[in-house]
Amino acid sequence: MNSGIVTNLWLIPAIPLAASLAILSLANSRRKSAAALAVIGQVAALTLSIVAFLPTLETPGFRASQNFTWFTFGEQPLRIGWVLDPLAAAMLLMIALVGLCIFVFSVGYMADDKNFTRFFAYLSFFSGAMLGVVIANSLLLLFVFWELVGLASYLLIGFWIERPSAAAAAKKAFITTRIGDMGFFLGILWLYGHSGTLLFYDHGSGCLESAGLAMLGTSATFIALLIFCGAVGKSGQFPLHVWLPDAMEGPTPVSALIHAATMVAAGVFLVARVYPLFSLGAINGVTPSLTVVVWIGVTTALMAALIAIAQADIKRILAYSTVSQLGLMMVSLGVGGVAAGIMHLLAHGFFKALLFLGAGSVIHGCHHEQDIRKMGSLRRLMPATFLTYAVGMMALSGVPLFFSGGWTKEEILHATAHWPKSQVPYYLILAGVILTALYMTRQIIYVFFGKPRAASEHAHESPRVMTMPLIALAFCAIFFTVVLTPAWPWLHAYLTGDPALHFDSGRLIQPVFFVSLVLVTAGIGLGVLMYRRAGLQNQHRPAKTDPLEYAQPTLFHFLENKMWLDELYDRTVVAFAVVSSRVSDWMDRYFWDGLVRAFGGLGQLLGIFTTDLDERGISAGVDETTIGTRRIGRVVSGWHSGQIQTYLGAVAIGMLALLLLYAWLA
Amino acid sequence: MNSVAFIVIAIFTLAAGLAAATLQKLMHAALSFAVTFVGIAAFFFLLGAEFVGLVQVFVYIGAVAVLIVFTILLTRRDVEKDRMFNWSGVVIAIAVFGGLIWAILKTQSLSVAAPEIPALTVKRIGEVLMTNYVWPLQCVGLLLTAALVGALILVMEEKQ
Amino acid sequence: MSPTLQLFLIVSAALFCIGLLAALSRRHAIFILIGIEMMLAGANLNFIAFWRFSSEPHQPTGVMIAIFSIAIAAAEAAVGLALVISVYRHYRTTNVDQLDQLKG
Amino acid sequence: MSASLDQIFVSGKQWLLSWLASAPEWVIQIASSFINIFALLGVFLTLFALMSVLERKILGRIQNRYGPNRVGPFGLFQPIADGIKMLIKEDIVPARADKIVHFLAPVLIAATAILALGIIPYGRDMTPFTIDGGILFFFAVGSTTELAVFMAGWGSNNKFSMLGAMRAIAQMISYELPLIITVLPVVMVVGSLMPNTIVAAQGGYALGFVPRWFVFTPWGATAFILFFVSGLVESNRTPFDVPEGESEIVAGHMTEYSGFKYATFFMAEYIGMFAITGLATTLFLGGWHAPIRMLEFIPSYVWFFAKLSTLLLVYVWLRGTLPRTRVDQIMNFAWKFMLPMAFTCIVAAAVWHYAGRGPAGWLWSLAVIAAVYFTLSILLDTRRKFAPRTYRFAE
Repeated sequence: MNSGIVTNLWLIPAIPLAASLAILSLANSRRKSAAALAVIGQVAALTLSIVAFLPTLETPGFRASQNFTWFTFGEQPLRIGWVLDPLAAAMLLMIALVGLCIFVFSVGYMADDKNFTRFFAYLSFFSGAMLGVVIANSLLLLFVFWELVGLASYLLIGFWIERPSAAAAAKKAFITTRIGDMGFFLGILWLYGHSGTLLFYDHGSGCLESAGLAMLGTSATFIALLIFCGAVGKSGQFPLHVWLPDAMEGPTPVSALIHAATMVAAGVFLVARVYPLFSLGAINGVTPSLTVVVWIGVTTALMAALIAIAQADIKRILAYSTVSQLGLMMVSLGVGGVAAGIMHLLAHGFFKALLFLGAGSVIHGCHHEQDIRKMGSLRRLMPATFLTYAVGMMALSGVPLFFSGGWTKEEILHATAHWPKSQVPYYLILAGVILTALYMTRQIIYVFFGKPRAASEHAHESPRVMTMPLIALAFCAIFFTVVLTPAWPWLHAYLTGDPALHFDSGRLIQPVFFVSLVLVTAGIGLGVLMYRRAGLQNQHRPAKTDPLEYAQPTLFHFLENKMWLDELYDRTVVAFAVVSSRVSDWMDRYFWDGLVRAFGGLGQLLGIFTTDLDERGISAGVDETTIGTRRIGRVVSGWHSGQIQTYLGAVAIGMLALLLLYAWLA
Repeated sequence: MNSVAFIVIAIFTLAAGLAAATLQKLMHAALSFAVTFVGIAAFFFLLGAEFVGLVQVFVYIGAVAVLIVFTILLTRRDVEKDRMFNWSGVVIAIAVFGGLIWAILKTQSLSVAAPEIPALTVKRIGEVLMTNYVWPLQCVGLLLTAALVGALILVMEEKQ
Repeated sequence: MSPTLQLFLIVSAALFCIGLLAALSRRHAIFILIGIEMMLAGANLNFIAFWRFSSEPHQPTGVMIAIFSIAIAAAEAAVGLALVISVYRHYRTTNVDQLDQLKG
Repeated sequence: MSASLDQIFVSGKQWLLSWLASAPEWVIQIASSFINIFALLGVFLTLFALMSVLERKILGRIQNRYGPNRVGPFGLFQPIADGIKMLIKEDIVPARADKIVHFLAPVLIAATAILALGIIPYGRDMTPFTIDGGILFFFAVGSTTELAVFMAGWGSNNKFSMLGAMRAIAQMISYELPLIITVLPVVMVVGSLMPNTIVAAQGGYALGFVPRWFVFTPWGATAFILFFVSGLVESNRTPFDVPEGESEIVAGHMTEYSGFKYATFFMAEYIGMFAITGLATTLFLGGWHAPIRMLEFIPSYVWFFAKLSTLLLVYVWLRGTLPRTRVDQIMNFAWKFMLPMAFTCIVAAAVWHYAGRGPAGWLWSLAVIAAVYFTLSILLDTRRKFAPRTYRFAE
């Protein structure tokens, strides 16, 4: 009894993908058609997403899937399908909406680029693939779209292919995530081996339903961890986070869409999607796999927040902030707050896209300067950008009450505080919250306050097509709050399928609210204290010394260089690869080559014998034949007059001769 | 079948054919060629293969004859009249004709009268063409496409 | 009295030989094409006549072959005439006697 | 009463044939054919005469002047006067002309034009010659016209004649493709090449009042318009009259003809026009079927000729309205627009058939046609082609 939208859910990813193909087939000069096609495709996807959202609103805990056989190998039918439940519907809506804002923004941001049409083709392609990830009801289908998303990310990071750094970043992103995907794929194989199905929900026999889970037993832990590898890679979790900051080489709308709002969220989404695997056999809500998730998340969150403090590139700060927030979401999932994690994911999608687009607007306004130390005083020159950016900053820092980020962060804190296994993550996350507020304050002060410096003297406000999406996203970031508060936890109820939902103002203020308030105030206050002078000094020149660098140069350099992790990987993983390839090279050159040479020598010896035989015995006979043939040829070539009618006559005579021969024989 | 019609058509066709083969002016020969094919189409009508007759007129008069006259027009600077005549060809042609006639007359089983047959409708031809002969049909389609492209490329002006 | 198969065959043999005559004895390339077309038409007449006089007239094999042969003849005429034109462009002649560069 | 009025011509012919009831079979057949031929010639030569004077009068009205109004009532006897003038003119044959070809061209062109009329059903049971492949016959005969035009051009041994003939043949060959291909959807849907069957298939009413004429389906309407335009080109009418544009090449392939031969060409052109509009009526406008059930008492042939006259009126109207197109525009239009659209009609008809021939099929085929139409209009981008004109002068 699937409703029409479930049967036709495939249209949502198919429309942007088709739009992408259509754009690719356009000529390079047809910019307007390309942009129009992409935006129309996205609007269509958004409309369908809203249509898909409606049935999940009506029935709490709605879940419907549509499965069919893709192909059969041997006797095993491989089935794929799509599923519609609150998780998918909410993600669809968020991705389509944020995507639309970013598409519109890109029309302005990329206006001068010569590969404008290609850009929109890639964007549409990405959007389609990401929507596909969300609706997939089969681990295999999810993996396919997952890889398509990876491909789109690769293409877009390396969009300015003529820059060597962009090409290198694209390669790095692709290879690093591939390491995680290897684990993911192994997990898929293992799961298939045990349960015989890759469908999530299949009327009771899917791998996430009780019957399928029962077949897994203890191996569920390992499968979950392998799948988590994929999530680690895609969501930039420690130790595979190194690609995400480098991915900022792509155009800023790409960073906003892929590396902040949607694609990196795919890892979190994946964990949430296969959560039953992680929580199988949980005692008091704790399983080994979930514990791993928590610790990885905590490490990532804290480490990235620390690094962000010492960065100077406006996009890199946001990139590390993204890594940190993703870590936070992982923690939330790990401690059992699935709904909280997803809520934070959705809220984060809006305000991080907002921040990135704001950064894009700043970069656009400052003539492609990305160093925050060269900016300043932009609040007067770019008021719309400043206001929306400030909203995004507040939401990210977790300022309570009016900003969506505050409430979701509170939920996560609440969930983490009640983790039975250890209290350490809770305190580490509290530190992370302070750090977040700190580095965001630092960034805002550098960019928007103080005196104008080198890059910001001739800054200008961005065109309407770029500010409108910013304003739209800012509204989302604020009004999203309405469905998040504990007083009326509509989104929480929606995600968990809890029908009992009523308004209770008494729940609005909880102990953790004050903790959060204190922490954020502390972070922002500390930031203002530390950096209030930074913005004022060195007019017309880049701010030279960071206050933290001044106070703790060693620590600052440690953080500025990303805790030397890239270098560590260079010395260990890359070095190992280089050494092993040298060894293989040596083997190839000397050992295998020697064998080949030995055989070759044998062949040469044989050749010497046969040559002798050939020259003496066979050649003489062949020579005679050749001479004879040449003589005959000379005679026959005389008949070959080149006159077509002679040939035709010969054919006719031949035909007559055949006729006579036949008559004579018959 | 009417023997009067047969005789009239045969004389008409063969006379036009001979004219096409022997007339001096190329254009006259080409037009006689068209007339010959009208005659052959008439034979097809007489034999009850109306569809083939119509196709014959359509293809030969409408397309091939026009092509030929166009070619004559385009190569006009050359000889408009072709006086040279190769008598050895005549001898060979007559010899082949003699051989064929001898073979036809010698075969006794050929002097049969036509049986009564049901009319061959276009529908029937269409059915057969789309079932038993569908692959030859596709091949002919491919061949015609190839010929079209090939002819175009051959005649295209080479760019300086 | 109605004509027998033999008469049709004689007519088609005559057509064939007239075509052969045109193809063999005329010097202009277009005559060769005309001759070939006539030979093909003679063969077609044969096919149709054999179908008409066969004992299984519900199988229109002869008609089918005639239709295909008309299609092929059309293709041949198109390519042949294109060749004549391009030869004329290169050598300024359509006299086949002068086109003998492929002699042995 | 109305039934007997409907069949009045059929019964008249049978009455005539009953005089020969005792004659052998073949005599009756030949007599029947002759009656058909004379009836056809009588009707269409009268129509030609009427048409020629009416065209001049309508054109006159369009150009705000009186047409011919001196000979007979309202100038209706003008064609007789014209005929007499043509007949007594001197018949000039150029000295260097190819005399045989020059003579045969008008004969051939008139013969083929009249032959094509033979297969059209003019009313219920009123098809002069019922041939299994009637539509194919029409086109086979029609394609012979090109040869006749060429003969006229070549035989005159005149540059204007030859150029005119080349132009005529080029555009006729180009538009013959869309002309034939637009007929294919009708043939596909009906499943027959016989005009009678095609007309019969268009009888009856959908929803009780819309006649089942093919012009009322999306593919039929598109095919009809394409067919009509191709028909305009095939009969060398404005706006596609470059082969005989007076201001450019005198009278095209007819330049060297005078007197009765010229009249023959003129007549052949009009008869060709009648044939092509008659076929359009048969294929798309329901032939002799009445448009409304209530009007079915009016005899079928009246309906046929009413539709024919309407189409002819449109021909005249177009001639009075549109300017002449350039040769390259005509060719581009044929190959880049008409041909793809014609193929689309086939697809649309197939879609219509497989979607059940109902409203759903109607909408689907409309969607197919609209999609191709808009794609073509984007791809062709005519605005760019109509950039300010540049002139090149002889160097």
